[in-house]
Amino acid sequence: MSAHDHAEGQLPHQPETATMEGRNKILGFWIFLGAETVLFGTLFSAFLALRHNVMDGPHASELFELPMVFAATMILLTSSLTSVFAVQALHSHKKQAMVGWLIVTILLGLCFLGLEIYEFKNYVHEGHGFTTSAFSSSFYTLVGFHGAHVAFGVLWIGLLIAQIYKKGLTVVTAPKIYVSAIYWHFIDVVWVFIFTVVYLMGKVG
Amino acid sequence: MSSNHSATGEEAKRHRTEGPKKHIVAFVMSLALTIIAFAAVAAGEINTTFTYIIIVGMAILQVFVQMAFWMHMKDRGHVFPIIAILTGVFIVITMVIMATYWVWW
Amino acid sequence: MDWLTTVDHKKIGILYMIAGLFFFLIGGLEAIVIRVQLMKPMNDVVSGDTFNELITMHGTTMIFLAAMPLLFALMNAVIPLQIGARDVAFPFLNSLGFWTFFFGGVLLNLSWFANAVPDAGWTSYVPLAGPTFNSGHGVDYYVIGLQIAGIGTLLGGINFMATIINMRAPGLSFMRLPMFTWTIFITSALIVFAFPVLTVGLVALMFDRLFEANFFETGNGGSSVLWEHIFWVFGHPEVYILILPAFGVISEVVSTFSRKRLFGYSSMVFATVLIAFLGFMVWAHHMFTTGLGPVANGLFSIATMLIAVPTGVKIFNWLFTLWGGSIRFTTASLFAIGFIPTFVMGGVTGVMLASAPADFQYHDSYFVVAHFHYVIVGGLIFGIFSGLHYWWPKMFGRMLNEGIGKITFWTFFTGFHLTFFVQHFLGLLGMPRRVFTYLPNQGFDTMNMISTFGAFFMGIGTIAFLLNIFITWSKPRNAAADAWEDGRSLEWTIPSPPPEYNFKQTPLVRGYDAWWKEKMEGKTAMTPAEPVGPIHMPSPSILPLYMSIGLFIAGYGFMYDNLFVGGAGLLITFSGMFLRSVFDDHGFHIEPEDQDKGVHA
Amino acid sequence: MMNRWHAMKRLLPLMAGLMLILSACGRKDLSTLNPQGPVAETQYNLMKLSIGIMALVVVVVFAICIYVLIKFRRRKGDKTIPKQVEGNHTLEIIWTVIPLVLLLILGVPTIQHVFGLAKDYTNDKNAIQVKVTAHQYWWEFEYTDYGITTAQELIVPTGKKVEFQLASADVKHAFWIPAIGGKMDNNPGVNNRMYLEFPNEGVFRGKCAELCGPSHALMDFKAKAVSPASFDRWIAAMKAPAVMPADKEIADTFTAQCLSCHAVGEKGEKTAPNLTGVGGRQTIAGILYNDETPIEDNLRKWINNPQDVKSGAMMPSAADNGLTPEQIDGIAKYLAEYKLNYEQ
Ligand code: HEA
Ligand code: HEA
Ligand SMILES: [Cu+2]
Repeated sequence: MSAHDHAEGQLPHQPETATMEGRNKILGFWIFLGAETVLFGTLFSAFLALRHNVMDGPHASELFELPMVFAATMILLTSSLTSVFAVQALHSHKKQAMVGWLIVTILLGLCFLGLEIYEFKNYVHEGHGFTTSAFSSSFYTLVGFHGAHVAFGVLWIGLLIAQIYKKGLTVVTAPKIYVSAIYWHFIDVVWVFIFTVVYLMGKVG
Repeated sequence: MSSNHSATGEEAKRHRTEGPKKHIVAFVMSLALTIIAFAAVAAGEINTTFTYIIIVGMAILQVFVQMAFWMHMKDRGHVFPIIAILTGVFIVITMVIMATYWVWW
Repeated sequence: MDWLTTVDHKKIGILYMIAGLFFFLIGGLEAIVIRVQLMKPMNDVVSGDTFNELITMHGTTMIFLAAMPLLFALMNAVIPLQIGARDVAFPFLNSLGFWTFFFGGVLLNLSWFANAVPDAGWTSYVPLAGPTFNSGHGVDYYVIGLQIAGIGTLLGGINFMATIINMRAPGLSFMRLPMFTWTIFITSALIVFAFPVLTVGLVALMFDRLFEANFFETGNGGSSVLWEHIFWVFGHPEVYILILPAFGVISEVVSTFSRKRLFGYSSMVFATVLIAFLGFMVWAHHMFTTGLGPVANGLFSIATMLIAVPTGVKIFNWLFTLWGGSIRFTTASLFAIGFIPTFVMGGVTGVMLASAPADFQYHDSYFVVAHFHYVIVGGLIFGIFSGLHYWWPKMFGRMLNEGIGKITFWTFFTGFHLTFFVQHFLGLLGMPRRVFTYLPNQGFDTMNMISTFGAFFMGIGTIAFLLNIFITWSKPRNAAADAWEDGRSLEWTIPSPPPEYNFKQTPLVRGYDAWWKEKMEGKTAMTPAEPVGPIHMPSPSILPLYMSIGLFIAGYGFMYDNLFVGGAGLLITFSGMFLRSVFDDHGFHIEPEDQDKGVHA
Repeated sequence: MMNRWHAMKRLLPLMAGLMLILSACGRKDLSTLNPQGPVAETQYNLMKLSIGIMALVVVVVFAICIYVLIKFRRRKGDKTIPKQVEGNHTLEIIWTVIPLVLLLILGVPTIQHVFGLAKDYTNDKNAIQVKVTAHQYWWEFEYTDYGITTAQELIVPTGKKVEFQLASADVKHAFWIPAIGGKMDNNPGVNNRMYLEFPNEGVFRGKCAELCGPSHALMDFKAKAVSPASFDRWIAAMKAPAVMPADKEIADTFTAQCLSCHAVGEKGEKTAPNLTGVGGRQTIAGILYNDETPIEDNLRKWINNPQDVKSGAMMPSAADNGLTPEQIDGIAKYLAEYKLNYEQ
């Protein structure tokens, strides 16, 4: 396993699956995403069960500001596209381009987080605090879990960028990049449902 | 497990030259689906059940698009990922039914 | 020190076993106290509060900290060997999984010393477990302890799924996998898909308790029924997580000791998958009296009953494996053979419970207690005992003493039936479960006495098992590779205990029952699938222990509202993750000339 | 083979006999095996059917098991290798289809009774409507059509459907009268409902069947079925003005200390059990039997320190209430004599 000595040109064209470790990592990660599906599914179920119980707080249809959420959705979608570009760069062994796309991805992720925090602040202001009602608790838990995933993704990809600089693109680092990209898409997919189930359906009533 | 990483040179070439085109198409499709859903709600005139169907339908379509293209699930060697996700989805569906029907009966 | 840093699946298996047995003794001791309290009417050995703490800790400890780790012990000790692998897919995660489970369990049990013990039953129904009616720290221990232990379990599940998919020896296709490996594969899948549900439930309960959220606070729009759903969506698959590996053990043991191929292998595989699948659609049979209405009750009744069919397929396949065989009665096979009728008795009472209108009578009575101890103790614990006796030589290189083993079996077996058979009738005569005492003259007295008496017998059986371990420990390590002589799968082709790298050369598998097939063709070893060469091994690491201690500290911090300590704990864990990510593990190689050194050490 | 079946034939009646003996025992007012009403009867029939099916399954499995173990044990030194059988399709079909048929036999009545027992009599004029509110360790019964409330002892007329609304004032409980019918949960937040019928007069034991705290084991109640005429008299007696202690001082103490939570007749509050006619009940606090110990002793014991009887009970002790021994005696005597005369 002398991965470090590989010149970039000698990397196999899909370096992420070149080693047993790499293949294990990707498979294991997919299984983990299966578990995450159920995790978010449960949070969604809890939210669906409780979403009409607003007590004294505002109702979803009064609360949500769709345009801002729509903007956040667009940002996250775009970041998913940039992360897929990073993987393409990985496959053609263009280290610089890959790092570039990854940086764009985490910047977009940060924008998304910023918007979300701003949004939460507004809601709290309007009397929709974490402890207001069952609706509010389940709302913040679901959306907050997603936000925490985004934040974790940003940190993780950031760390990977640093590793790429230090260690180069190798059969050890490639699976990590690939897996983080899948993670990022997964978060995006979850958001599609949050946007639909929490915000759009909330607005409809 | 036979792994297909030892692809022929030809395949490798095809892969390497594969441009960003299909991903941009997927992106545009995702955008369109989001906007349709958004518009259905913003319009606010359609009846509620119908709106629900539209927006949930758009979300499901979009997930297919993203999983297939961006998460490479349409590529070879993704049998177990597909099983993993589908099993998860199956359980989620039972739970959502539970949450919508049986928590408040 | 070696043991704290090991990433070797065989050693981790042993760690799981020691921890699991330890918690089994604790849970068993709690059971004994429960039984002593219930020995006679209006007894006052313990108070109502203490009793509720005892049953909660007994149920929780037994299920999460004894039964599951003992299964993980078998899985770790055996699966890589059965599939001809040098290790699991993620050795590091394997070790992390063990340590998180262990510290979660320790945290839960420290509640006894903090004098704040969870007391709302192992099901922790709200609002009894919620902040309004349970303001002490007791349930916090439950929530946080299980959360941490649950991470370990989930990691284990992912690891074994990936291992079985990716690490099989050449030629070992899915339909050639030994039955135990199959059941572990399906069990791991159940873990992967069921544990996240528990995670969310526990998070929600934790938020309610620590941060004043309102998931289950009925006064603020929360729903107590939601908790029941979440708990049982997890909880029912959990019982199959427990029993499927036992099914696997029984399949191996029955087949080995009757010298016969497992009858109906492919239908066994199919039945396993079907049980797991149906297992996700029956959870509401624990909630027939919650008031979900006749439609839900009817649906869930029928779905539940259907599970009897694939399970029956298994039972009859075992019986017909024995049929026409040449059955040898070792301790392992006695436990396996004792399992079959006992589990059937537990299974059929399950089907009785599945009939919703009748369950209105059975529910929360001792009938249910009898049902689940029949399937859990008579099923799962028998299976674990069977597996431990069977694979003991493989794990430790020594045989357990058969004489003491038989004493273990007969005392445990009789004690078991004495304890739990009468409980069916207690339930039918109107005795609710989870009662710390009962009034005299209700017709409960004699049967409770018998039940308590039986529990002591089980205690003696357990002690006999421990004695067996201690007595044989001083014996030389001389078990043969194929210790029972009739071994059928790959683990019996390598020395007992196996060398660090398991297989010097990865074996080539040419059919189902790989080793048996070679033996029948007169071979004395497997055909290798690769030349002798240097073997790559992962390096040991202290990080799993370090990260788990971090979670442990964090748990304590959050529980006692000390965000500083909580944050520090999380920081420890994250720093461990950081180090793991940044410093690549290049492992080391064992060169061919060193491969025979230290074997059988 | 033949004589094994003989052995089986001898075993079967033995087992049946065992069942009979066991089902014969059990208290008439408590056991589910001794049903005293149509609901429990239905459930009992279903139980019998399922026990029959299960006994059949168990017997078959045991028989094969015993046969195999005797016939196919390994003799000493036996080195032969048995034939390695892969499977057998006919057999596999048999043990898939037969269980399915057995389940069908159980499944049909199950579905039938699931819907049958869920019948709603809320709007039935002839049914008695009772709202059952479970509290930590005691039961409140409110007769919504009559505007009266009692506690711990449910009084119902024979021959009528009784429709229960099940509610909880705190945690989850479950309402269960084994001899009359199965249980149903009292969920906080949402109400459940179920109906029962009491064809025979008598007092039946009721239990809480859901863990509700340290004294869950002691949360018993009684269901007393009386003739319709007696029931009407009981309703009238409950509506009559409260009987207060004759002694003025005791009456004042009782009003000040007890009626701040309890009620008698039209007086008092609803946060603790209604005491109207408490002297006529079978038990104090649901578990102190007045036919075993004199009722006054039971009352004194309870008033003195409820925690000794039911730990976690909400009622303050006599010391906390500032009651002197004389006052306790006076109140106990008054309550012991407070009977409603409705059974003739
Ligand atoms: C290892 C654990 C385990 C296993 C394997 C099972 C197996 C089954 N369980 Fe059990 N169960 C528990 C553990 C387990 N259970 C626990 C812990 C609880 C209580 C939790 C609590 O409240 O604390 C519980 C409670 C429980 C209830 C809720 C009772 C109540 O609270 O009111 C029900 C109801 O349907 C039920 C049903 C079943 C059924 C139908 C099976 C089936 O899988 C059984 C299938 C097997 C057979 C049927 C035998 C073999 C088959 C044949 C020989 C074929 C022919 C048979 C027929 C035609 C019948 N179980
Ligand atoms: C894997 C699961 C498992 C196992 C193995 C057991 C094993 C046993 N259980 Fe358990 N039980 C549960 C899971 C399990 N149980 C669950 C989930 C509940 C429900 C809890 C709830 O209601 O919330 C329950 C409830 C429960 C009750 C009902 C309590 C109630 O409702 O009030 C009873 C009562 O008899 C009981 C008894 C026993 C007994 C006698 C054993 C015996 O088999 C134990 C045998 C083992 C021993 C006897 C060990 C002896 C060890 C020694 C003697 C060594 C001495 C000690 C040291 C040196 C430290 N259990
Ligand atoms: Cu279940």
